[in-house]
Amino acid sequence: MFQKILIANRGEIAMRVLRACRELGVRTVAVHSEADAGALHVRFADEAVCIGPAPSAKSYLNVAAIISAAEITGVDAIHPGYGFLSENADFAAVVARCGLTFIGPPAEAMRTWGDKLRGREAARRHGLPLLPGSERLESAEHAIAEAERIGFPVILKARGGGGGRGMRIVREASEVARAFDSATAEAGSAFSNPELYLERFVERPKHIEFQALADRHGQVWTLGERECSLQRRHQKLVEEAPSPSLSEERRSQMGEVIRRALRATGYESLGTLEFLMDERGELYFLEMNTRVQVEHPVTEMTTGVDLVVEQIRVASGARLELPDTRPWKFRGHSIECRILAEDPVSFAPWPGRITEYHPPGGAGVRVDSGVYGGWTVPKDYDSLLAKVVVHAPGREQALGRMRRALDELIIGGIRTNVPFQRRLLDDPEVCEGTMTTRTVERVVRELREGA
Amino acid sequence: MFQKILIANRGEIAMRVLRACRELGVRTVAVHSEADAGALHVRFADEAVCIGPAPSAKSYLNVAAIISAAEITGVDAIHPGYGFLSENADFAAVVARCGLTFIGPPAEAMRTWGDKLRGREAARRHGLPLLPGSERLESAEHAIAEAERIGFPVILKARGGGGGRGMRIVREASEVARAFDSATAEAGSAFSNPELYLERFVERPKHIEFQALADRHGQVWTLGERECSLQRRHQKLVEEAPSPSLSEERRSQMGEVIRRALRATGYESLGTLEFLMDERGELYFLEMNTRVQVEHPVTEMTTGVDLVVEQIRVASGARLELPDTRPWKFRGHSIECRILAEDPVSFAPWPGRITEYHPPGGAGVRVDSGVYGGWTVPKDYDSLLAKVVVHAPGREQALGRMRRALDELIIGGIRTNVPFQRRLLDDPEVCEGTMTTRTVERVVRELREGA
Amino acid sequence: MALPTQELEGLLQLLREHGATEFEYEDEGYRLRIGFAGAPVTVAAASPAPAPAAAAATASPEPEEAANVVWIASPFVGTFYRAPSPDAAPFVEVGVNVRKGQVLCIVEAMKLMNEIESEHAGTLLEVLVENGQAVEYGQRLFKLAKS
Amino acid sequence: MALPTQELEGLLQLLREHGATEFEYEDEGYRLRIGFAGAPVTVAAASPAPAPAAAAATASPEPEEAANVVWIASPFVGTFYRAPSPDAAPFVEVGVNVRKGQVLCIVEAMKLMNEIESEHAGTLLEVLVENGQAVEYGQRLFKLAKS
Repeated sequence: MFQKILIANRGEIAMRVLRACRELGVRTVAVHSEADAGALHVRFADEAVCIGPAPSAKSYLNVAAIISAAEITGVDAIHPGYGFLSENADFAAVVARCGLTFIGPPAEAMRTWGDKLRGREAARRHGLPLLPGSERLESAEHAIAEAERIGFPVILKARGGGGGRGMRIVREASEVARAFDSATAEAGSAFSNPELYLERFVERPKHIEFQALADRHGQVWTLGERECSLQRRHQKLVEEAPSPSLSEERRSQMGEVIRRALRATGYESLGTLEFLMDERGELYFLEMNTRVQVEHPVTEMTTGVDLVVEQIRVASGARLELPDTRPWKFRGHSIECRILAEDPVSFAPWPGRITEYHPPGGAGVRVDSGVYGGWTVPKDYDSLLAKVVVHAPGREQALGRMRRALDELIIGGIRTNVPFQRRLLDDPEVCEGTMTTRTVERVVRELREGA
Repeated sequence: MFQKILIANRGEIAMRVLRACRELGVRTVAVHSEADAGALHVRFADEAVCIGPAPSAKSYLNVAAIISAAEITGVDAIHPGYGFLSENADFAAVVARCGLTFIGPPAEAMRTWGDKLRGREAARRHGLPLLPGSERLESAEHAIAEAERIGFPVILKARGGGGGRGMRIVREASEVARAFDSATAEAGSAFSNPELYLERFVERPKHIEFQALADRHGQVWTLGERECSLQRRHQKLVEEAPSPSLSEERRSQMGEVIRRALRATGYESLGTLEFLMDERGELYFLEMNTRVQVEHPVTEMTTGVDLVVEQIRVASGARLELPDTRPWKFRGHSIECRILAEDPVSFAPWPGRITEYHPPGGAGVRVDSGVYGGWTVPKDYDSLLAKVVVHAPGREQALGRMRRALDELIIGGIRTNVPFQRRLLDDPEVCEGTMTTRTVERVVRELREGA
Repeated sequence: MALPTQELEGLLQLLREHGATEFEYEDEGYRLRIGFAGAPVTVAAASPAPAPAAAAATASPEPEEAANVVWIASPFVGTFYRAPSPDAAPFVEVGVNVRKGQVLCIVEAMKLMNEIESEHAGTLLEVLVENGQAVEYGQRLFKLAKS
Repeated sequence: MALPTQELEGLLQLLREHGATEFEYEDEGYRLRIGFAGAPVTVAAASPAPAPAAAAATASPEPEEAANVVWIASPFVGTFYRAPSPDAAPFVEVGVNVRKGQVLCIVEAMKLMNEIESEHAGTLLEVLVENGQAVEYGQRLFKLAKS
């Protein structure tokens, strides 16, 4: 096991990693920007090093400063958390070249699975289901032919990038030509690459992701799925495990396919495979995240496995302790709500001084937070303050527990999205488990219209 | 299910019951003394009624005031928590006569099992093991004969009362006569009843208790045991489940005996059967508590059952949802530390204003607390501020998790026993699981001697 | 700018004579604040001020009241009645003089009608609770001007 | 700007005579605040002050310093060296005058020796870090009297 780990992150995930280290008996080094000098992870770490000014590019994304901090403190491993440098294969390579362990997959595995196109190619090769789609579209006529083969609606996408640019949803053949032309132009100017492809478009998808964990001895665990359909602008708000829309049979079948694919590519560390679920319950692979996810606690609560502790253990070369052929024993239902510093109506970020902080407690409630009363939330980073996670025997009890937990949570001095989260928990789609990635959008519209 | 429940208690257990009610969709009425006007349970309850001045006798033990509060708020049930009126059969009877439900066993069951002597008699009748002991001792000669039959050491006890008075530990026959005479005199003056009996004396016992839960349809669950050997002056400090000293076989065998006994006596609601374990691992029934225990969370964390929710459900007439013949599925290991407002060296109570309060969080940590930053702990009640409870796959991980949780806990402005608890967690007997009810006494001695 | 040095002198002297520890004054954009040694600059700790309890809290002291004002509080939890029976006249009305020991109302608790007597002689200034309303321990029922 | 130095003198004297610990004055956009020693008006927010972080924190400003005192801080995380090589003499010693742009030390980061130049001309008052010591971003290395 490592002697000392540098945590190259901030906020609640830095605290999360720090706790895992403490429990493993590993010493910790926090790094922080000037804006985070008083942050919780800095206060609880064994050592702390200021690595730069407030902007992330000069601190939490500053590879040279982080490596220097690792050198002067004499750590033997770096945990990247999520975001920042966590999916940067070059960073992982630098860490390895410096003789330190990057707590994550090898750089090569990050390049394979972390890259959207290469990841999809690997998925296809290893039998993971993909959305029906085309190769590169040669012309508008080609696009019509492919769309008719796949079936409408379809979505045109730019090969060179994402973020909605170069994307067009097309519902019938007569619309294809115009969409093809405008998307080609947009992709060309946005990514210097006008190439397009198309895929089946799912109107009301669910977001389902599977948690995997692999050691370097060829063992792979799959720890069930999470449903993260409640998103606003691709930002997840509420996550749960298990998904109310997945059968036990489907879960174990997908687990087997995933374990086979990861073993075949020699994957190691934590990995999350994201899928889109269509209205008929079919799953299609989207992409893989090669680091710990924000929403990992719902898997921890239903499996009893400490994912960050295991991630650190496998990075140190340890073996997973159960055979990967054993189906996991799940227990109960878990839900996570992300508590953000933002206006609950306009969703504008709302940094500032937290005058009061009183987290919920009691049975089945876990809080992962990076804040405390008296601390000022900096304006420089994302707005995640805390995650409230509940566990209960069933989904309905878990929803009830989350409602009472949010009612207990007190964060004074700034605005938070708690009222919005509380509203989501009462939405009929959420209560019935039929929510999709379109649900939040509808709820926001209803609120604005005063419904 | 009830519509509205009055919680006739304060502090963390009032919050515990309040949370269960919230999750069941039941409205809550807090009662409080003048000293508790700003207490957490008062702030979170749907309604609150001041029932008297600070002294418990005039508020939390004031039956008339509590019944009046129930009447003016229109509740249909009263939850007594622990302590105060929770084991007062007369109170339970008054509640019933007023047409309200007492959330606990029927008064008659409280009288049977709650009374030390009648409880032992019931236990004997229903096959629960008791410490070998005598009937009433007629004379010093009779005492010697009985002691030799049972085997030394033995303990002489007064039939009329407890609290250490009239008790004598005797290790050989030559000491019996003198001990008999002095204990007889002491018992006579303390309890106006000089009668003595004797029992085998266990030098280094463990305290083991079994959690039971029965509905009024004749079903009885046993939910495993808790070990509560770490006590200071009969005050439990640390509790855990399962006990490191009990085999699975013994657990299920005891469970069966207990279920049979409780079914035979028509018991209903939560109940805890306390046992003494001798050096050879034999268990002897001591007494039964007919209410929720402070340490119930460790059972909740290892079984996934919400004991207070189930207690309320069975009080409303609902059936337990699993057959009582099914052996319980336990998971992992859970430990609870009681956080007290007291000096960690002298153990003097330390009420006062809490200037800062930051509870631990993260994976596998539960906090049940009745305090918040800025609140003044009144001097009028017991010193329990909060319970930190952890859950982990195994005992060693649970100990590690508790250490890091206590290192994270911040309670400023008053003194707490956290440093003492932290010291206990490093004690070799505690780490090995061989602690007895004498362990804390030794640790205190070592600390005083600067060991 | 003109520092109010001269005006200050008199003010400072006055404040010290009266043992003031703090002084604040504001008037149309003008603001003055003075602190003296020993002034306890108490600062409210960050404390949860959660969902306010629904029930009426015990009335807080009103420091501005005249010295001879007293309150009669409920000695127990129960239901407040102004009259001995639904049809009867109230025991007392605002404005009357009450004797020490005079019955002011009834608080019903556990089916018992408890007559509440005045602890003071004086003039009844206000009845603070509606007939038939539930009252908690220590809740103020009447306001009296002690005579 | 014109500091009301003269008027202030009288005010200060007055306030001191009267043992004031704090003075605030505001008038049409003009604002004045004076605090006196021994009046710790610190307002600690209720914040967790847990296990103190082991590493050196960035030095906090010292309000009492003369106006011409400046600090040279480390522009990155690394190891501080006073001399170009182990055997060489230090770049600078306390008491010398340094030019703007003169090399004061080396901070080694990622195997690179980075020469740190003075941002000001002045007299070196103090070297705040030991040779070979690890430094974090923004950590003060030298204290200078600007000339």
